[in-house]
Amino acid sequence: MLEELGTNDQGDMIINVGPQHPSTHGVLHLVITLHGETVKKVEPHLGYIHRSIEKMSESLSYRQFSYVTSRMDYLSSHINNHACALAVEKGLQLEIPGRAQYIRVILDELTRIASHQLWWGALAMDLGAFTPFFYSFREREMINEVMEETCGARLTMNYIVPGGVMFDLHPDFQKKVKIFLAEFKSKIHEYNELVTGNIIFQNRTKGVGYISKENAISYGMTGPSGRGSGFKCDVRKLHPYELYDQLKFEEITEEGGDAFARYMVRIREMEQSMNIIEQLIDNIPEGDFQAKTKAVLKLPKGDFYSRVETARGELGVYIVSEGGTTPYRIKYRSPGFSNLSALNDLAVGGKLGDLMATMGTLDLVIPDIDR
Amino acid sequence: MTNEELKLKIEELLPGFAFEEGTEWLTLNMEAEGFKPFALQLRNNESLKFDYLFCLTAVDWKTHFSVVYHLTSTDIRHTLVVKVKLDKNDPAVETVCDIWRTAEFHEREAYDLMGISFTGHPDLRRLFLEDDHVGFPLRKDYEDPINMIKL
Amino acid sequence: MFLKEYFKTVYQTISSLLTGMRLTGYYFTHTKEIITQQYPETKPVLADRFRGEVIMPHNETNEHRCTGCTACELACPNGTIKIVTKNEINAEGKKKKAIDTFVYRLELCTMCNLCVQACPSDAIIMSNAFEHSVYDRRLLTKVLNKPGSKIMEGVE
Amino acid sequence: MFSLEKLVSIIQAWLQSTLRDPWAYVVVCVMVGVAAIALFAILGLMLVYMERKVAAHMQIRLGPNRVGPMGLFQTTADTLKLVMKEGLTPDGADKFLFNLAPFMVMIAAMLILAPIAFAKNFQIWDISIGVLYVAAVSSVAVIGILMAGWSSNNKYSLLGAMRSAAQIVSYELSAGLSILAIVILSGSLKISDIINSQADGWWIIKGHIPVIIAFIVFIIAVTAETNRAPFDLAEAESELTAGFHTEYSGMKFALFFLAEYINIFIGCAIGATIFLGGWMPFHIGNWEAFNHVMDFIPSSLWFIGKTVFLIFLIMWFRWTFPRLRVDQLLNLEWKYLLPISMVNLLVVTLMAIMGWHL
Repeated sequence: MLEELGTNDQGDMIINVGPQHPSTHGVLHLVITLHGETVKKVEPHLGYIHRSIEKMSESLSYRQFSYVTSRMDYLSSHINNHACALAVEKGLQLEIPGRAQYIRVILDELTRIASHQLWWGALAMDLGAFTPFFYSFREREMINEVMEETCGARLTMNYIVPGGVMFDLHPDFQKKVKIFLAEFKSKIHEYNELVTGNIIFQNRTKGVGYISKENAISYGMTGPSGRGSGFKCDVRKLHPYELYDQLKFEEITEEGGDAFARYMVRIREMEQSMNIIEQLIDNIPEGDFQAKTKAVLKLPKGDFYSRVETARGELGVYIVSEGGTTPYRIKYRSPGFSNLSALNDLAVGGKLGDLMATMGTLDLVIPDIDR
Repeated sequence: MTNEELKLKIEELLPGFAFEEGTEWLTLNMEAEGFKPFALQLRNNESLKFDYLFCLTAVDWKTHFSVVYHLTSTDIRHTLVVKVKLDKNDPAVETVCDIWRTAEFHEREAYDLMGISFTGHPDLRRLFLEDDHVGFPLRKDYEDPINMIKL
Repeated sequence: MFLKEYFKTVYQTISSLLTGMRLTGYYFTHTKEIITQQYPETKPVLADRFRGEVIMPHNETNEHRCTGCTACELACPNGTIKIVTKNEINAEGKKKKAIDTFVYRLELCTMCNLCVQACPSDAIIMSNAFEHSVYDRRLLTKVLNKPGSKIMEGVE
Repeated sequence: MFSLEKLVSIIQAWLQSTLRDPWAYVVVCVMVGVAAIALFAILGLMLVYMERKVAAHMQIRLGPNRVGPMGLFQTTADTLKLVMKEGLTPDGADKFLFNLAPFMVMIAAMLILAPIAFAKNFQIWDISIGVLYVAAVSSVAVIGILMAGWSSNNKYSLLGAMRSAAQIVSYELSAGLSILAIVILSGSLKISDIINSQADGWWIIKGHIPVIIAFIVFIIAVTAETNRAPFDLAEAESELTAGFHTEYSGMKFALFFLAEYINIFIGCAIGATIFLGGWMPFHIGNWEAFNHVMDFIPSSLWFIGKTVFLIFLIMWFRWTFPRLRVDQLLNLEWKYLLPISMVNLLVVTLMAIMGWHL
């Protein structure tokens, strides 16, 4: 009876947030127990956008399966494709040309910036400020145009293929990226003026959604969310792939462990990504953009695991191969899934408004969680 | 720590495991029995300290199931892959979600899609599918005539 | 001491709020910064590589380059392409395989470009068209080879 | 020169000459009622249009520009759409209260219209306790919001309504206290007296720093009382989807929407009247020539101009700031605004006693 009324025996309200809710950014369904305005329990219900990508991939060839991953974390679709390509290349023991490596890394970092820009706007919207969303989209549009010109799509690229990249760079690529860098550098102060420095924003995020380093590791929180708690988990530093071991960049960590720390990690990470692109953009070597591969790829028997750092954290692609043309089993270790599992710990004890700030700074992308 | 050193270390501490050859990370195979104490050792031993479970995968091998744990230590920076072999008819293994809390969701996912029951899990329900769903979609013998996945 | 802190907080609050208002005020008064595109009137200029849909180019004499080898059909992850072949007798009296219909189902296509990459004779390309909305989903199933079209001379 | 005052007196003279006394009053009442409702409709449409344009330009967009010249008829088209929509009543709702609530909010908003002076001698009812009346009636709106939230049988609505009640009751205090500062200075509760006391300069200018502080507190309180961002916790679309009006649709929703804008207009009109001199032109001490030029601008334009300026200010807040959390909202009131306005009131009283304000 009490369940029917949406309350429990302690007089708490049980509320369904989602699957259609403005701040769940998709079809996440949270059942939250509220005591007044205070959150007592958060229970995620998943599966509203589960497409069974892992099962589908079992019937797709090694060239085909990576395009589906663009639809996982659609904001860093490039990096997802990259992870798949890396896993396949690991299996084939393929050396990819230097030019392709440069292109991949530059595009990865552009994707990371674009993703963080969107996150910034969406977070501000979660907290009730609409205007930042439009400012962030203005700059993101420039990245999208670069992507469109070189990769042929704006969101779901499928540009990185096993062995290299699909096409060569567009002739205007370097020029456009430099214009973007200059433009974004002159605009990033607006981000700080409008949101970072704003006293209301700081009050809304400081001390909210706290998680300690030990818990962050235990929950497997990676990416900016984990680094906000001081967990050094940047795959680019720990297990460098492609060119990352030759690049000079800083692994951003903050000790705060709260929503504001996670926010600052992302803001500072955008600057580091720009720094990486600047190191590479003038030095792209000439040469092939794709290694010679057979028309039909066959991976040897065994299992292959590749890890990359997406905009949300560590993405793992685990391929179990039986030696055929299709994977026997594929597992995607998606960053959002592990980050979400910590949500209950982060949100309990806070107010309802804090839950939105917490979810916003975890940067959840629901198709990434559901896969 | 390199794979060789890690292998020696584990053999010294917890002897009697079968290691796989030629893998990127040190991989060991074991049966479901005695997995929990072994996992506890991995987590708590001062010289191993595997505190970060970054992937948990269930694989259907038709003859048996296996659960693959990818573990790493954020302190010592070594990685270990543990493959636990499970029975075909009654795939069950003890939960590790009290050791690594991230396993809570990953185990629910494995239960939901592969039908592996993790004994001792506090909240082992379906995660993605409805509670009354029949069958485990990621199993190789699963067929759903309505929602065809194969082309 | 307490009062000093109190007033400091008040001052910081007000100044941080005014900074934000200055920025939005700037954009309010500078209408040249507006980035709105009036869509149906001004069409966006898309990049050459933009993938909108698969098309099969035909030349002036209604000839295409498709040999009907079904490489694209095999490469497609979604079953978007279906090729129906027929046997044609060419000028020398030999039997030759040729396409009858090249069925392309736009509603299944994810624009992944794998079919174009797989094509050995460059018969299909991606076009820039992006305005695909129709009132009847049957219109999304297209036949790419034009009626009465032939394979180009010299394409094997 | 055109002025609303002349128009009123012409109509009145004509009515009194053609009709007998009680009938003349009846006709006047009907005319005033029709005018008030028409004003509401027009104000609502114009303010929604203004908000959308202001928001758009701050967000580097164009805003409505398709329906009519510069999109002027966009809001009319929206209203038409809302009128044609089905008015749903959720299952399990308290039907009577559910349907009554939007009208309560609307009526509360309408009542405050009475003592507002739109121009010189153009006022529906110059009640002797004008300011007190405004303060009293403006808190009635919260009953409508509570009704809406409770009767919807929806937890989001209920939460929104509870938040709104806590918020309006709290901010009523500092709004009242800051108005009281001017009442002390002008020595009257009557709106026309307050305006006339500003003939030689608006209170915000001749009242020195205390009145400026009172003005800032008042603007913040008005923003909070009208449930506008950054204090829009009652609606808080990212937390409560739409707060107290989640379940409303069609014309009933439109009434809530309209009432929000009317409340902004009224809040800003009161602010303009009390702090910025209402319809009183901008006068500086004894600069006769300058004051004469200022007098040439119709008094209604002065009033509208000041009010629109304040409305723009409130819109500017909305499109710049993130939302506060519910406990921070109450902290702001009880820890900052209330102590400040109380101390401020003391200073103002001292000022009034010593006669420093002239």
